Amino acid sequence: MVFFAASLLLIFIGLYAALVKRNLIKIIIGLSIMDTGVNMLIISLGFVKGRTAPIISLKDLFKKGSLLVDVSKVVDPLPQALVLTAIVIGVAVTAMALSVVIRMYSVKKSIEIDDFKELKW
Amino acid sequence: MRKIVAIFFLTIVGLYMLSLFAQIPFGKPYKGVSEHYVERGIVENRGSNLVTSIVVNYRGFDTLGEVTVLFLAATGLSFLLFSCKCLREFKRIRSSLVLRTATDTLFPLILLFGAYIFIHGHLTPGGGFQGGSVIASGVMLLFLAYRSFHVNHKALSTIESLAGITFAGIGLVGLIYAKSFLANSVISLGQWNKLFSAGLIPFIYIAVGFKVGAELSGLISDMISTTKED
Amino acid sequence: MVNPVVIIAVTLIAAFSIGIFQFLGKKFVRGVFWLTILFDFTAILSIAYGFLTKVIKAPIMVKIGGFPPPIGINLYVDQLSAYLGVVVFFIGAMAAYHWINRGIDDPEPKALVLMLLLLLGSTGMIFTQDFFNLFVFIEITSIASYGLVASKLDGFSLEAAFKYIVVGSISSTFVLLGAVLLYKFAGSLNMLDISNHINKSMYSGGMLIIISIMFLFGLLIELEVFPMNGWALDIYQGANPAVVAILAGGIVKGFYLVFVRSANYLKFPYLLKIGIIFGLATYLVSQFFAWKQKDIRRLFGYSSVGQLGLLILAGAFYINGNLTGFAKKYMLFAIIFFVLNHSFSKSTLFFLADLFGKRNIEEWKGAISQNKFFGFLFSSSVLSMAGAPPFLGFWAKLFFILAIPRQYFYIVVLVLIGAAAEILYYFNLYRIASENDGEVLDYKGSIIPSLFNVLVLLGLAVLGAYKFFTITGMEIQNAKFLAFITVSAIAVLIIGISRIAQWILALGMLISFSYHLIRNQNFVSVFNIQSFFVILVLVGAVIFLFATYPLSKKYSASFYPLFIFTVFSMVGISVASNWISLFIFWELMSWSSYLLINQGSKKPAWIYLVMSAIGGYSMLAGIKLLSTGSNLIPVFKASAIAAPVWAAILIFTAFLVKMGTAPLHIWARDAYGESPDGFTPLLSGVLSKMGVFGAILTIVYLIPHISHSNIILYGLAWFGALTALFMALLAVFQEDVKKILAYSSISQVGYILIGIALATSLGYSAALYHTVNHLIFKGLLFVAAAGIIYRTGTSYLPEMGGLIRRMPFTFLAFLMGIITLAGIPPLSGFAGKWLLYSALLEKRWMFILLIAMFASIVAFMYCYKLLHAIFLGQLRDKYRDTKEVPLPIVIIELILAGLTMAVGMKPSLILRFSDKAIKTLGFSNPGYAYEGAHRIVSKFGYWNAYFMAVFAIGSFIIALVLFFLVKAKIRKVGQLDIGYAGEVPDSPESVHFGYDLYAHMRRAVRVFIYPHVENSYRRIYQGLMAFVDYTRRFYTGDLNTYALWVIITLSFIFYILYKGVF
Amino acid sequence: MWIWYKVLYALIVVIGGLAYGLLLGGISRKITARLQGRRGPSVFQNYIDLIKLIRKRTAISHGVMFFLAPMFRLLGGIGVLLLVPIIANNTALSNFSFGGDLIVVLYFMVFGCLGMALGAADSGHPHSALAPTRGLAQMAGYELPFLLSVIGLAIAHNTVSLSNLVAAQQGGILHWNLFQYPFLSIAGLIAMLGMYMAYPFSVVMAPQEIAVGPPTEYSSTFLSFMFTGRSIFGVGKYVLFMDLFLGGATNLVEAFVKTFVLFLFVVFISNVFPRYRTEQAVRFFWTYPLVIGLIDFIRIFIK
Repeated sequence: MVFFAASLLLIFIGLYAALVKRNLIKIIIGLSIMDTGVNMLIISLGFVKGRTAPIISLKDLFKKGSLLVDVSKVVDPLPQALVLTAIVIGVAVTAMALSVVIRMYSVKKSIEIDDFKELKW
Repeated sequence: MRKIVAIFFLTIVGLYMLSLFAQIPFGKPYKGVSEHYVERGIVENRGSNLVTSIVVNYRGFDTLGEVTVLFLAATGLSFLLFSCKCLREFKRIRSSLVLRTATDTLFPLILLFGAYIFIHGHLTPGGGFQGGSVIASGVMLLFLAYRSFHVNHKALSTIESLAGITFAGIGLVGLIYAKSFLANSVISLGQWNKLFSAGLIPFIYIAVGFKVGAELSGLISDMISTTKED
Repeated sequence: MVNPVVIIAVTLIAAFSIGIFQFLGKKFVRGVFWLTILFDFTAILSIAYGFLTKVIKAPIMVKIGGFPPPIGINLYVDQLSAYLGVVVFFIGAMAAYHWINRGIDDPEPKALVLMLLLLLGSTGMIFTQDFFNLFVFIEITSIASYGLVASKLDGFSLEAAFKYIVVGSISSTFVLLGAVLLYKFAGSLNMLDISNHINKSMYSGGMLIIISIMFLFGLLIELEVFPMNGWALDIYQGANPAVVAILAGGIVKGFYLVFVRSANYLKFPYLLKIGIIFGLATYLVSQFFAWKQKDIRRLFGYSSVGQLGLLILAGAFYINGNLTGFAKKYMLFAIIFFVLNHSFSKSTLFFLADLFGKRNIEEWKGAISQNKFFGFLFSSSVLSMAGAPPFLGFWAKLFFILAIPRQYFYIVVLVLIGAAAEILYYFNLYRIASENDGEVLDYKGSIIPSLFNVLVLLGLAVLGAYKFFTITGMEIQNAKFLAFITVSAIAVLIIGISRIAQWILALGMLISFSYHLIRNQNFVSVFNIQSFFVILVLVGAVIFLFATYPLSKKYSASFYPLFIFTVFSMVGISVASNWISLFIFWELMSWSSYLLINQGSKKPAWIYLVMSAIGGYSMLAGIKLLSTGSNLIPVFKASAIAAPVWAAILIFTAFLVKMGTAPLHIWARDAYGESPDGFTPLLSGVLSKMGVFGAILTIVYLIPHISHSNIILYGLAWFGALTALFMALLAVFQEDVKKILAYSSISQVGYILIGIALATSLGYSAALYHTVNHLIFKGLLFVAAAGIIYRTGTSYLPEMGGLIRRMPFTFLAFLMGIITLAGIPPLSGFAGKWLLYSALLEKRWMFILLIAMFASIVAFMYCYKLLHAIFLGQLRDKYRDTKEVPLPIVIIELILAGLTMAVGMKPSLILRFSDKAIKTLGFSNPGYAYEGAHRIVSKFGYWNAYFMAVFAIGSFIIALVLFFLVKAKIRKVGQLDIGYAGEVPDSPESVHFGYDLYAHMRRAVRVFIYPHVENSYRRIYQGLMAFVDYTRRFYTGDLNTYALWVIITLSFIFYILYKGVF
Repeated sequence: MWIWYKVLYALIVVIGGLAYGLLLGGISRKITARLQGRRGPSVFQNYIDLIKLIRKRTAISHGVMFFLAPMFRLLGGIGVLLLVPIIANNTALSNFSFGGDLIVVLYFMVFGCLGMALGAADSGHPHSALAPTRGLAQMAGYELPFLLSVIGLAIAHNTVSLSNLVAAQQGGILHWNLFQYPFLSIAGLIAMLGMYMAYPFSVVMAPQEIAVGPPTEYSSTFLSFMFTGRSIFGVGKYVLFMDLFLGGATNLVEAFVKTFVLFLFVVFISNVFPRYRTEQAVRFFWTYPLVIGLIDFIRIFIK
């Protein structure tokens, strides 16, 4: 439960940064924190107490006499797989955001939001 | 003022989400498709790493998308930062001797480790993405150590493309021979816990490893090249 | 048929391979790009074609990796996704072409890769049936969009891109969380599997609802929903138009499909609520915020956002609105049509905006008047966007309105208000663009993509009409007639090189159409009110078309096609068999006449259009009130329907607008006064009579069924009377010949309205008689005015004078017209007045009678003014060599003047037709009787037209004879030879006194002629504008604020949908 | 055949009307002169003038409309006189009232004015529009109370036929509309003052006094026609008002007396009031007579 709460807290810290911070880089950092929070949340959703990682390198995880794995011994692998994808996507977004900020800096020599309020109304 | 408003509404949203997570049991057994993945994962794939089985096989289409996303990021970055000297008022600083020496020593090992990780993606924790990232971290080390270090963009690009084509091509092979895109059973699945097992998964992961390595290196290179070299 | 996954795979391989091909050169990259696009388009088209021809009967299900659905990912391609895929790739190809043509941003290979992956992402998004996979494709789409939006690398586009990235990240976070939590909830990621796992009762628990809200909320952000759509508008404004075209035209539609489909799979029970709140808010807010927008791209952006809001609303109703049978089908078609219409027209508009280059709409002056072909493309897209018939947008809106259940009438009203607001700002832009200030402006780049889009739009218009008529099951004659109209207009348009050929063809068409109609036994034997108006329209059209011949040289090639369009749509109105077909032809008439007026003067045309839109849409709303659950297309003679009072009032509004009844008259003066001279007679003589026709229909078919009908009728009569009086009074103080006639027209139509409102047989007699008679004399006056303006080059009265010497025939005809207008016996004008007054006496509506009679006294003032200022007094020097007006006009004038004399002598020439028509309205007699051959008797009085004519002419002759007997050797002298204190002014300066003739009267009636109504309209408009200008500052441009609104919206949605926390 | 008799009678009526009208004009001039302490012209001065004008030789024409205007004027006068029954239901003196009812008469009254206005304007005189526009404006003024009383009476008696209106007033002096509907009658009679362009509503005639009005350019025969038309028109209007308010006439003597009373009413009023400006006149007509008339009007409306 505390994992949930902690990850949620991360998410909201990230969101807070996006909502309040005036520096573009800080907003990106906020988004990254948010991503991390989400990823942690996903992982903790897949956790089952007292079970092992979903890597079947030991025979005793199998049901007897077959290659069928005993479900009650392994945590949920799917969230982990999903997180893998989510992480990569987060990286990609961060990279795009950073490159845009680099360009923005070259245009205005500033990375403050107040200098980027031309599009409005 | 903005802070108060933000905190107020974030609290409201947070309370709702907390009320949701209060209803989700933590650490309790799961049900649904994962049972299938766990129970029949080895039977259907022979790969020890069930996460890899899911990532590359059951949900291989996601991974293709994921690769695409990374490719997209690399392309987008180089598109946006093309011949951009946006950060030329920032100079790369000269690195210390310790760093350079360490880099010289570590770089081959890092490469090797990265390759190890993606080659054994179906057996041990890790896989193409992780291995690729490790390789890219080695490249980053080079950038940090040597101010005038350049990567060969043509080569990176070619690797990237070929690896990507390989992945998608493998998918098409599956479509042709097993009537299903990204089907794994085109070649023999091999034996559990062996390097040459899990059908096409290692091949895909090798391709992914190359691709991710090349792309992340390209990302780093593109960003660093916006600064002044000397 | 191609396996859909191949499309994705091939696109991916192509995108990857560009990484290698870029070393071989630009040509290779482009080759790969275009081949891929071509392949994808063909493949997806083949799938769509398969669905269309029913070769593919069930949705295509593609397993990926060989695993059955809940285990593996699968694609699910149904009809809608296939169609949407076609649209996305088509628009994508056009956008890419446009981008390359306009100079694609460097490095080109990367840009093309981004473009390809954008299309790939959206295709995957609409094909996949897995929630997490959906997230991945959404991310592909988004990241590609980030890059493309920033592509211009200037301050605007970067700012927009960064805003998009931040808001997009928040959005994708919620989508991701939602997807994963759905997995946690249902143990699966497959949409169908989850759907099977969910039932609606689960929403009473707290879990599913919050999860669903999170997931759908993420998509709602991408759908640019108010109040969290500031970033979207910034993209529309800041990004490269080519990119915006594909985003607005294709990608967003993908998000929309995904949203609706997800909500459907999730069985989300509050979709309707969400759709109504956010869809409507988005729609209305953006339609109004656009009013004040000066940047053309942001203007289009507001429009796009608004359309999306409408789509969300429609989608919510489709999924969750408990629509039954036909309504559901209508709604589906509404959605499809909306999507197609918006995609093609909006992308065209963005292309064109880019080609022309100017951002500020004020700088668009002359954009379409200078460049004909550009103008054609622009007009088509704008018309389609604003929902003008017969374009697709019109059918979409119609389907939508018909499908909304009646208990949601307020939605109908709000949507129609939004539609009117949309017309207002779109055609404000169109007005500016069609203005012609002589400066030659050119566009840069290729219009091929726009051309393709517009061709598709035109094709879709045909499809839309076809589908509408087949699905609603309306009589096929309507569709055939619509097709006939269009083909005729196009035929006239095609020979646009020569005006004379156009004239001949148009005239030939009208005459042969009339001939065939008269030859038709059905038409002749069943002579009813509709036939009456058909004949009226055709006769008027032929006469007035004939008179346009000398004027035609200065008109553009679209004049005659639009003329034909207007005329035939009026015929369509007259033969309409139900309210919806009446509405369709009504809108056709409004729009085509708008375009005609716009060829004269822009601003009045705009006001005309806005008023027409308000009228037309209120009619649609009224029609909606008439429909019942099972009967969506209300017919005229529905005896059992309990028509609410509001239905009648709303429907009436449309007709009153066209009739120019006060206080809805503000368009009329300038629209009449400044429309092309060749069109004004039709506008006044025939088009305003369509309002009369509609009013008669309403009173005959609706009023008997409603409560308080007497009050409504009496109120209408008051409106008519006050219109008649005040418009006559206003006419007195005009200084422009056409504007006087304009006010006079409205005033006369006010009389007709009184006659209709009486709802007695004598009242109808008066109304119908006056309808025809007004056609004759007002047509005569306008035609003559056209001729005079043609010769003198001015319509300003004080500039004229003494023209009786140069144009004797015109004067004679004009005098006849004026006498008829004034209602002085023995010409035809008096009969209408007499019938009307008798009817009023009969009904004992004394006050209305008083006002009506008094109005005709007031009319004498402007009648005299017209004659005096144009023809009498001293001839101006510059008109010494002016010739008589051209022969065709003289012919028409004399024919019409002859008609007034003939009818004045024998009113039965008209009355025999109106008698027949009135009998079909359910009256046994026309309300008057003949005593002897010519004496007409009503309950109150009598009158012998024939005797009066003979008496007047006889006395006149006697007086003349007497005069000659008494004799006089008449010496003809020059006009300046006057007894002005014995002096003869010999300066060539004429001293014609034609300005402000009624200054004294003005002092007496100042308070009545002060433009109260116009000023209040203006004040309302300006007030709204100021309000809009203030409220649109809501979009502060501040990224933090935008993000904050996202969170506020989320908490709002939580708050209204889930009561578990607070 | 009867129509030819009618025509014959009509000719007699027109000539009689002309004679009577000229006489009234003379009397009017005489009364005015006497009130102003002058001797004034002979009562028969108008006859003399008319004969003089007809006998004058030269005539100048400025154009077609200039030429036709006097015909219009004469026609308008004759028309009104002939459409109003002098003695209702009398074969000879009901004139052509079978041709149309009150509404017809009201509209035909404009015919002459229009002709006059057009002819004047065609003369080319710079200020020719002055009098017609003033006249039309004032017409808009007085027609409102006049129409009020006409409509009120028509509704009250359920007819717009003049003969029937007269018939409805038979049976004693108290049956006259003047006493049945006094307020309507007052409104109508005030309107009549305007219609005769008598003081205080004579602003229309004012331009003639300063030689810019319509008749200024006319002379000789033209002027004689206008003169004739105006006289006949005046008589026609007196007869109309007699029929409307004073119960019509059953014999010629009664008709003479009643019209003469109306005439005296106009003359006396006009000699004691100063002149209104146009807008003042219009405003006056739209206030006092209208409000007064509305009392009866509403009474009839409610009934």
